[in-house]
Amino acid sequence: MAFISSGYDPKSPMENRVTDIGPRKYDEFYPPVIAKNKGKWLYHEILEPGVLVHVSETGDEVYTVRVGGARLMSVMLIREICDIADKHCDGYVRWTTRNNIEFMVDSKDKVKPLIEDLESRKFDAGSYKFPVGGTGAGITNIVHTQGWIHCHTPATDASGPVKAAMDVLFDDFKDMRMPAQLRVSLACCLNMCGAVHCSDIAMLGYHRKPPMVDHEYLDKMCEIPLAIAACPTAAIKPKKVEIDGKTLNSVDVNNSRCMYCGNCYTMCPCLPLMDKEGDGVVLMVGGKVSNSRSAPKFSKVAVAFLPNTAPRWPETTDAIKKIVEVYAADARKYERLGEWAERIGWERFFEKCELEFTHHLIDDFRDPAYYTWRQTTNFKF
Amino acid sequence: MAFISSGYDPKSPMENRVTDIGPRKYDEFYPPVIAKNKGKWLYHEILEPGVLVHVSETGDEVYTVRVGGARLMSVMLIREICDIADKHCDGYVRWTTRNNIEFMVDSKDKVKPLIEDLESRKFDAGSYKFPVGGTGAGITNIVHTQGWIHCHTPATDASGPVKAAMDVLFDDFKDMRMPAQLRVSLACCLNMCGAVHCSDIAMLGYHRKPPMVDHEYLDKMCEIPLAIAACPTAAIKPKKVEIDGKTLNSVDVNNSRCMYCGNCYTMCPCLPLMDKEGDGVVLMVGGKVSNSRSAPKFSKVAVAFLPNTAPRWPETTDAIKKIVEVYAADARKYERLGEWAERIGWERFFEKCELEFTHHLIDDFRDPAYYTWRQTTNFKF
Amino acid sequence: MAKNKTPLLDQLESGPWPSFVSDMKQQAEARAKNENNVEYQIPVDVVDDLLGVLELSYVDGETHWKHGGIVGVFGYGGGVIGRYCDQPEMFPGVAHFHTMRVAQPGGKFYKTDYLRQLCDLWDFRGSGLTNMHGSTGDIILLGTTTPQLEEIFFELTHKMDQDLGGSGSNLRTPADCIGQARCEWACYDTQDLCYQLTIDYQDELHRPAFPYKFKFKFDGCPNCCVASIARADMAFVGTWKDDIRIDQDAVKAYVEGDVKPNGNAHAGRDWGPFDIAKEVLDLCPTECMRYENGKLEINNRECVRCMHCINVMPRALRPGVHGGLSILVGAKAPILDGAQMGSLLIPFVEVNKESGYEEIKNVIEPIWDWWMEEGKNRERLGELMKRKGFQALLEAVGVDAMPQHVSEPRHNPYIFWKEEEVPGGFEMDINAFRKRHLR
Amino acid sequence: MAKNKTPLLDQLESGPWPSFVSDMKQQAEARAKNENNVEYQIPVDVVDDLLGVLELSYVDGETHWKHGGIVGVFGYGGGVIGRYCDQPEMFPGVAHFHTMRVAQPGGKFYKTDYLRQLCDLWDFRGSGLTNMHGSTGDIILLGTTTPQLEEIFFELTHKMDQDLGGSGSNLRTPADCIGQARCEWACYDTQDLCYQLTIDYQDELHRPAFPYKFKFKFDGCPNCCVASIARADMAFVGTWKDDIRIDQDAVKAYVEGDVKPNGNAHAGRDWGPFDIAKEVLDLCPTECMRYENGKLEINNRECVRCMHCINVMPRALRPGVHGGLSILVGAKAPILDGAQMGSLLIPFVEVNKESGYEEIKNVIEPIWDWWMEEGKNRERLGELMKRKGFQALLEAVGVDAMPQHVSEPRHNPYIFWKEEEVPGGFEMDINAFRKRHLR
Ligand code: SRM
Ligand code: SRM
Ligand code: SRM
Ligand code: SRM
Ligand code: SF4
Ligand code: SF4
Ligand code: SF4
Ligand code: SF4
Ligand code: SF4
Ligand code: SF4
Ligand code: SF4
Ligand code: SF4
Repeated sequence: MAFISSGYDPKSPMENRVTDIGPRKYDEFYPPVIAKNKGKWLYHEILEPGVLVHVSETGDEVYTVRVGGARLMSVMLIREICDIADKHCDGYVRWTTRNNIEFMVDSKDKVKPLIEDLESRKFDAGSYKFPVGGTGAGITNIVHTQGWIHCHTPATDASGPVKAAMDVLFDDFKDMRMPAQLRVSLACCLNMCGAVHCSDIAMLGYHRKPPMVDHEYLDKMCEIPLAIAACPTAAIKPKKVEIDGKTLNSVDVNNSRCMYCGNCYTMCPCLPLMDKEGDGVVLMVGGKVSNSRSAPKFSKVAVAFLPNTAPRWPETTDAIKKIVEVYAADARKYERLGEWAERIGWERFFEKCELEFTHHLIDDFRDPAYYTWRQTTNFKF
Repeated sequence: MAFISSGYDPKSPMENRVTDIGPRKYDEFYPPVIAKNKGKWLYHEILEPGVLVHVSETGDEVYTVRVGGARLMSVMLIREICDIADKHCDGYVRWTTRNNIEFMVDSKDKVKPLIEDLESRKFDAGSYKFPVGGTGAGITNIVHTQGWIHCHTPATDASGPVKAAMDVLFDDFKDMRMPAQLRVSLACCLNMCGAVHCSDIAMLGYHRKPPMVDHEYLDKMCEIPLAIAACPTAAIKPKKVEIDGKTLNSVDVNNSRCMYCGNCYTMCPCLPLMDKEGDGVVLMVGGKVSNSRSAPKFSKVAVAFLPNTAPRWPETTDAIKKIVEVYAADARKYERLGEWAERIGWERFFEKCELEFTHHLIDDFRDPAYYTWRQTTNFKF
Repeated sequence: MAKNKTPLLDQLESGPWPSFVSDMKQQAEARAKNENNVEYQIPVDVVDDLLGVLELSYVDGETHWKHGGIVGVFGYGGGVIGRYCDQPEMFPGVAHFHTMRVAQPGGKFYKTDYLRQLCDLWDFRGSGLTNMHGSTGDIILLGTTTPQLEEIFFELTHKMDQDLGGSGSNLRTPADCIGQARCEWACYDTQDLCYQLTIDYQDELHRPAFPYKFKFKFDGCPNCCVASIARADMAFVGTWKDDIRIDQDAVKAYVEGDVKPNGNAHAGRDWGPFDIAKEVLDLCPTECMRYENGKLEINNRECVRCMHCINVMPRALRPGVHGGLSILVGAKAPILDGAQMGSLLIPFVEVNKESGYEEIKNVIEPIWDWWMEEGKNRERLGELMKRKGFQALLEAVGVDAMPQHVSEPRHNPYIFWKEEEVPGGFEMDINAFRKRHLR
Repeated sequence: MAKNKTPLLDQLESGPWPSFVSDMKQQAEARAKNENNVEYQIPVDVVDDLLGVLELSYVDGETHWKHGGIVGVFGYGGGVIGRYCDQPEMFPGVAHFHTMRVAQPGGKFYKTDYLRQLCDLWDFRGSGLTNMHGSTGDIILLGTTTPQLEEIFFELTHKMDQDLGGSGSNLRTPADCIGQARCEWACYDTQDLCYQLTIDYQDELHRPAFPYKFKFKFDGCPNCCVASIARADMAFVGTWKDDIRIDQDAVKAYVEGDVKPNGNAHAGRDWGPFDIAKEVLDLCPTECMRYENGKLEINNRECVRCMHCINVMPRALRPGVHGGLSILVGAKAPILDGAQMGSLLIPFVEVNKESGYEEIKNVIEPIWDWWMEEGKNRERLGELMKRKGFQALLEAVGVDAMPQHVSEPRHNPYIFWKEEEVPGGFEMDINAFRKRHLR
C-alpha cells in the first residue's frame, strides 16, 4: 500500500491550490428533458406507487421512478446505480431530500423496463436493492443520522433501527393507503441531526444516565470552564479530587439536575454518559414540516423509553407499527398524524394506540412547559 | 365627634371576642322562590335586555331584573337599593359576579312596575342610578379595581375610565346585538386585580418609566435585599451614595432592563415610578374565561399605550368603541372577540380595527415569547 | 357647597351610566347635612376629601396614596388594607383611609335588613363608601381610621354575625357563581361547598401561614361565571360524567323556530332563522353531534362538556345527572412570571356533602402542605408548579399522570428519570467503561 | 470469508428493505478481492473493521467512536469530521475514520460520469462507503485517514471541479428542493438562488467566522420538501403575491371524477368519490373558497397560500404568477434551549436574478453582522433571537414590526419602551415628586 500523491505538495500547500469553487453547478447535471422544461411544468400524477409523471406546458413529460434504499451506500452500489442510469436514463440520476433515488425517463415506454430492471436487483441475502415506492400517501424513506457507524454521542444506532423499521413498514413504502403522507425519521442523540423534531413519527436516541466523570484525565483533556458552561441545567460544578495522593481539578455532576443531554460530553470527552441499560429510544409523534392546511408542528413524546434491543429493536418497531395502523384506520383523508391526534385529543391518541401515559411525557422544561398543560375543563374521559 | 365604643375593650382584646365565624350562610339570604327551587331549575330565557326568567321543574318561575352601576357605592345608594328590594322583592336582592345588581320577583306581573321604578331613578346630574341591561350578547358591567381612589400603585384611575367607557358603550349595555357576550375589564396596574388577563377587551394601567430612587430615605424605609429580590428582570443592584457628605446604602436601577412592573415599589416605597407622562393605559383584547367551544384565552396587547387623558380618556374609549363596532359588524354569531381575531388572523384584526401594529406588541418576555412569533408561511398580506 | 372644587370629576356626572361622582357627592352632602344626627366616628368631610384627592390625581395624573402600613384587628393577619394619603394636610379627612374586607355571603344574595345594618355601621364608623363588591368577592368598606378597626370588627361579629374576609398571605375569601340557586346548569352546589370550605378553613383564612395569597373559586359549570379558571389558585368547576340529557321535542322546537336559541341572548339583531348545523353542530369543538331525521345524537364519549350546545339550546339539552367537579390549580395575575390560568389537576371528583367534602379536602390539603414546604416567600402556587414541574405537584397530591393533564405531550425530549426507574441506577464505573472504551 | 464475525448484523440482511449490511459486506469482499488491483491508500480491511466495530456496538449497546480531533484541509475551517475508534487495536482498519463532506449539486441531480469519478477516488483513497446524502445535504464520504485528506481535496478540486461542504462554525452547505426543475409549484428558482448564494458566500462557508453553524435551505413553495422551516437558520420559502390561477374546466373534471385528486396520491385505498366540499373547501384553513354553480371562487385576499387546495387539485389550481419568497429565521435542533422552527421575518421578497439577489442579501448580511456582534460562542441565531428579543432582530435588519411577524400579539404586558419614545425620558426628579407626594 504505497502512498500515491495526487500532486499535492505538503511542503507548499498553497501552490497551485484551488479553493472556494463550491459545488458543481446544478445545470451541468440536468437531464435534457429537465433542462428544457424547467419552470414550465404544469402538473403531475402518481401513476403507481413510486412512479410519477410530470407534464410540461411544452407537451413534454418526465417519468420518475423513485426507489428506496439505505443512504449508507458503497461505491459498488453507486456504480450499479450508474449502470442503471446509463442503461435507461441517458446517464442521469438524482437523489431526493429523503435519500431516495430517482431515475427519470422522458417517455412512458421507458418506464416499465426500468422498473423491471430495478425490482429485479437484490442483494445475495435477499433484500431488494432498489424497491420502487415512497410516493404519495404512503411511508417513504426514513431520514436518519450516523449512530454507531460514525458518531461519538449516539444513544442508539441509526442504520440498524432504520432497516428494522423499514422492513416492518415495507408494504406501506410500496402502497399509498395512508390518510396522508407519513414521515418517519431517526436521530441517534438529541443533537437531532435531522427533522426528528417535526416528523410524523420519530425515533430519538436518548441517554438516561448522568455522565461518569473521568477525574484522572479530565483536567488534562478538557477545559473545565467550557464543560461547566455547556450544561443547560447548571448541573456541573468544579471539584477537587484526590487520586493517588494528588489533588486534581475536576468537576462534580449533580445527578438530580441532569437531563442526560450530553452537551457536556460534546465539550469534554471525560464525561461519557452512554450505557447499555440507560440508553434507548424515545418515540415522538405528530410533527410536520409542510404548511399545508396547518402550520408546521413539533413532534411530541409518545413513549419515553424503548430499549436498544439490537439488532432489530422490536419494541420500537412494534410501537411504530401499532401507531401507523391505528392512524391509518382512524384518521381522515389528508389528515397528518399530528392533525389527527389534535382532532381526537391526545387522551384518545394514547387510548387508541394503547400507549401508557407516564409522568415523563409531561413537559417540565422551562417556562413554556406551562403552555402544554391543560388550561381548560374541556377534556375527554 | 366623640369616640363611641362598640363594647370592645382594647385592654383585654380577647375578652368576649368572637372570631372565625366566616360569612353569613347563603341560605339565610335566599328569596323564598330560590330556596324552594334550588337545584330544580329547568331553563331560562332573556325576555328583554336585563330581564331573565328561570323556570323550575316545580312550575315556579323567577324573574330577574339586572341593573348596572358603579360598584363604588355609597350607603345612601345601598339604602335606596334596599328600599326598592323591600318594595318589589320582599326584601331580597343580590349582586352578580360583575358588580351588577339583580332584583328578583316571583311572578311576571311584578316585573314591569319594578323596571319602571328602576329606570325612573336618576342622579341629580342626570345619569341613571339603575339602568336595566347587561345580559346576553351585549356588553355588561366592567369589572375593575381601585385606581386613584384607594391604591398606591395604579398607573391609571379605575372608576373614571370605567364610567367614561360605559357611557360610550351604554347602548350595548341595553342591547344584545353583539355576536356574543363581550366582557370589558380594567385593572389599574399589572397586579391585575381582576380578569383583565382574559377579557374580551381590557384596559390596563401601565407605567413606562423606571422607578426613581429616593436615596436619602431608602435604607431607612426599605429592606434593600427585598427590593433587589423583587425585581423580575434583576434590574436593581445595591449601591452606595454620597448625600451631604454621608455615605448611604441605596440601590441603583438599570433603566434599560426595567419593564416598569412596579414590583420593587410594592416592596419599597422609596422606588416610586408613577409619572403623568409615563403612565397610561394598555389596551388588551381577545381573552375569554368560559370553556364554551374553545379553551379560555389570554387577552393580547392591541395598543401599547394610550394616555391618561382625564376625566374621560377619549383615546381609550375611542379605540374600544372602534373595536366593538368592527367586531359587531364582522364576527359570526357566538364568536367571542378572541375567536374572531384568531379566525380572521391578527393581521386582519389590526387592519380592520385600524390599529397600528408596533414593536411593543411582539412578545419578548422570557422563553414562551418564541411561541407567539409566526412559525409558518401561512399569513395574509 | 362642596368643600373641594372638582371641575374634572364633575364632567363624569354627565352621560347615562351611573356616575360614581354623583353618588359620592350626594353622600358627601348627606354627611355634611347629617339629618339623622349620626355621631360620625371619622371625619365628616371624608367623602369631600376623597373627591378632593381624586381630583388632584386627575390633575397630576398620579395617585396620592402611600403604601399601607400594617394595620388590622387583633389575632387576624388580614382583612384590612392600610392606606394613608400623601397630602394629609390638604385632605385631612382621608389622612387615614383604611379598607376593610367583609366576607360576602354565597351567591351574593342579601336580605335588606342585613344590608341596612351594614350601612348604618359604616355610616357611623367609616366613610359610608363601599365597593359592592371587590374583585375577589368581598364587601369592601372603603376608608376608615385605625381606631375604628376593632370597633367595627366587634360590631360585625357581635351584632351582625359577620366575619372579615381575607388579605395577606392567607386563604382569601372564597367566591362562587350563583349556581343551583338560580341556574339550571350547575353540576354541584357551589354555595354549599364554598361555604363549608370557608368555614372549615377559617384558620387558614385569618392567620397567614402560607407563602402568599391563595384563592378558591367555585363555578357550577364550565361557563365559569365567577371566572375561577382565570382567578383562583384552586378552581372548582362543575362538570358531569354521564350523558347530556336531550329532549328531542325541544330540539325540534328550536329547529322549527318555536323557541329562540341561546335563551334569546341574541335578540338584539336579526341573525336569520336558527340553523342547528351552523349554530350548534359546526361549533361543537369535537364534532361529536349529528342531527338526522329530526333527531339529535351526541356521541357523549367524545364530548368535552364545553357547554356550547347546552348554552344554545337550554330547553333541549341539560348536563348529565352524574355531576361532580374538575379541579384546576395555579391561576394568578401576571406578577412576576406572567399570568396563568388554572391547569387541570383532577379531572373529576365527586362532590359529597355527606362526607364533609372529604374527597375534595384530600386534594386541597396535600397541595397546601407541599406549597408551604417548598414555596418561597411571595411565590404563588402556579409559580411553584412552574418552578418544580407539574410532576412534583402530582407526587405531592398522589395523583398519577394522565393525558388529561396536558393539552399535548412534551415536544422537547428533556426527560428526567428517577434513579430507581433506570436499571442499574445512576452510578456507573468509569474504569469498567474505559475497559470497553479506551481513552 | 469475513474478517470479523457479525452474527447480530447478519440478522439485518433479511427482510425486504435494502440491507446496508449486505452492501457493506459486498464492498468488504470486493476490497479483499481487489479485482481491479486498486492501490488502496487506506487499509484494505476498513469495511471489515467497520462491520466489526459496529457488531461490537450491537453487543455493548454503546458507540465505539471517540471525540473527533481537529483534522482538516489547509485553509478551511470545515468539511472534515475527525473520528477515531476507541478500540483501535481490535479494529486497526478504522483506527482513523474521518468523514469528508462534499458539497452536493443543486437538486441532487447527477451525471454518472461524475459519480463514477467520485467512486473511483473514494475507493482509492477512502473506505468506499458513503452517505447519499447527509442530513444537511452533503455527499458524505465516510472514513479515511488523516494523510489522505489533502490528497482527496486536491483531486476533488483539480480533477472534479468540486469543493468540500461545510462543518464547524460556518455557513453550512446550502440545500434546495427540486423546485422548478421538476415541480410545477416552485415560486422561484431554488437551484439558482441556492447555487448563487453558495458561491457568493464561499468564504463564510469555509472559514469559521460565526459564533456557531448557520444553515440556508431553499424551498420552492410552502410544502417545504427540503424542510427548510424546520432545519435552516434561514429558510427561503417560495410564495406568491397575486391570485391562485384557476382552470375551471379542470375543477369540473375533478368534481366529476375524471381526474383523481392529489395527483393520485391516495390511490392505495378506496376513499369514495371526490368531494370538493369535504376535501378542499372544508380543509382550507381560512374558509376562503366557495364552490357554487360549478364554479370555484377563491377570496385570494384571505388566502394564506397554504397549498392545500393546490396540492389536492394540481391540474386545476396553480400558484399565482407573481412569485417570490418568505424568509424565516432561527430554526434549529433542541440543544440547548429547545428546538425551534423558523420564525417569519420577511413576508415577501422579490427573487431577482438580475440584481444578483441583492434584495435577499440585504437581509442575510445584516443578520450575520448582528449575530457576529451579539452572539455568544455556540449560540445559534434562534437562541440569540430568543435572548435578545425579536425586536432586536428587526432593528438589526431594519424591518418594521408588523402583525405578520406574530401568530398573536403578546399576552403579557411587560412592554419595554425606548427612552426616546416616552415623553420626558426616564429621568424623573425625586424632589419634585416628593413635593407632589409627601413621604
Ligand atoms: C422529491 C421531493 C423533493 C426533492 O427535492 O427531493 C418531493 C417531491 C414532491 N413533493 Fe414533497 N417532496 C419531497 C420531500 C418532502 C418533504 C420533506 C421531508 O419529508 O423531509 C415534505 C415535508 C414533510 C412534512 O410535512 O413533514 C414534503 C411535503 C410535501 C407536501 C405536503 C403534504 C402535506 O399535506 O403536509 C406535498 C403536497 C402533497 O403531497 O399533497 C408535497 C408534494 C410533492 C410533489 C407532488 C411536488 C410535485 O408536484 O412534484 C412531489 C412528489 C410527491 C410524492 O413523492 O408523492 N410534498 N415533501 C422529496 C421526496 C422525498 C422522498 O424521497 O420521499
Ligand atoms: C349572574 C351571573 C353569575 C353570578 O353568579 O353572578 C351569570 C349568569 C348567567 N350566565 Fe354567565 N353569569 C355571570 C358572569 C359570567 C362570567 C364572568 C365574567 O364575565 O366575569 C362569564 C365568563 C366570561 C368570559 O368567558 O369571559 C360568564 C360566561 C357565561 C357563558 C359563556 C359564554 C361564551 O360563549 O363564552 C354563558 C352561556 C351563554 O351565555 O350562552 C353564561 C350563561 C349564563 C346564564 C344564562 C346561566 C343561567 O342559565 O342562568 C346566566 C344569565 C346570563 C346572562 O346574563 O345573559 N355565562 N358569565 C354573572 C353575571 C355577570 C353580569 O353581571 O353581567
Ligand atoms: C381590592 C382589590 C381590587 C378591587 O378594587 O376589587 C385588590 C386590591 C389590591 N390588590 Fe389585588 N385586589 C383585589 C383582587 C385581586 C384579584 C382578583 C381576584 O381575587 O379574583 C387579583 C388577581 C388574581 C390573583 O390573585 O392573582 C389580584 C392580584 C393582586 C396582586 C398580584 C398577585 C400575583 O400573584 O400576581 C397584587 C400584588 C401583591 O400581592 O403584592 C395585589 C395587591 C393588591 C393591593 C393589596 C396592593 C398592594 O400591592 O399592596 C391592593 C390594595 C388596593 C387598596 O388599596 O384597596 N393584587 N387582586 C381586590 C380585592 C377585593 C376583595 O377582597 O374582594
Ligand atoms: C453527518 C450529519 C448526520 C448525518 O448522518 O447526516 C451530522 C453529524 C453530526 N452532527 Fe449534526 N449532522 C448533520 C446534520 C444536522 C442537522 C440537519 C440539517 O442540517 O438539516 C441538524 C439539525 C438542524 C440544526 O442545525 O439545528 C444537526 C444538528 C446538530 C447539532 C445540534 C445543533 C444545535 O444548535 O442544536 C450538533 C451539536 C453540535 O453542534 O455540537 C450536531 C453535531 C454533529 C456532530 C458533528 C457531532 C458532534 O457533536 O461533534 C456529528 C458528526 C457525526 C459524525 O461523526 O459523522 N449536529 N446536524 C449531518 C451532516 C451531513 C451533511 O453535511 O449533509
Ligand atoms: S444525532 Fe447525535 S449521535 Fe447522531 S449523528 Fe447527530 S450528533 Fe451524532
Ligand atoms: S448531560 Fe446535559 S444536563 Fe447532564 S450534566 Fe451533561 S450537560 Fe448537564
Ligand atoms: S390593579 Fe394594581 S393599582 Fe389597581 S387595585 Fe390592584 S394593586 Fe392596586
Ligand atoms: S419596576 Fe419592575 S422591572 Fe423595574 S426595577 Fe422595579 S421591579 Fe425591576
Ligand atoms: S358557572 Fe355555570 S352553573 Fe354557574 S352560574 Fe354560570 S352557567 Fe350557571
Ligand atoms: S358540550 Fe360541547 S363538546 Fe359536548 S356535545 Fe355540546 S358542543 Fe359538543
Ligand atoms: S417545496 Fe414546493 S416547489 Fe419545492 S419540490 Fe416541494 S412542492 Fe415543489
Ligand atoms: S392555498 Fe390554502 S388558504 Fe389558500 S385557498 Fe387554498 S386551501 Fe385556502
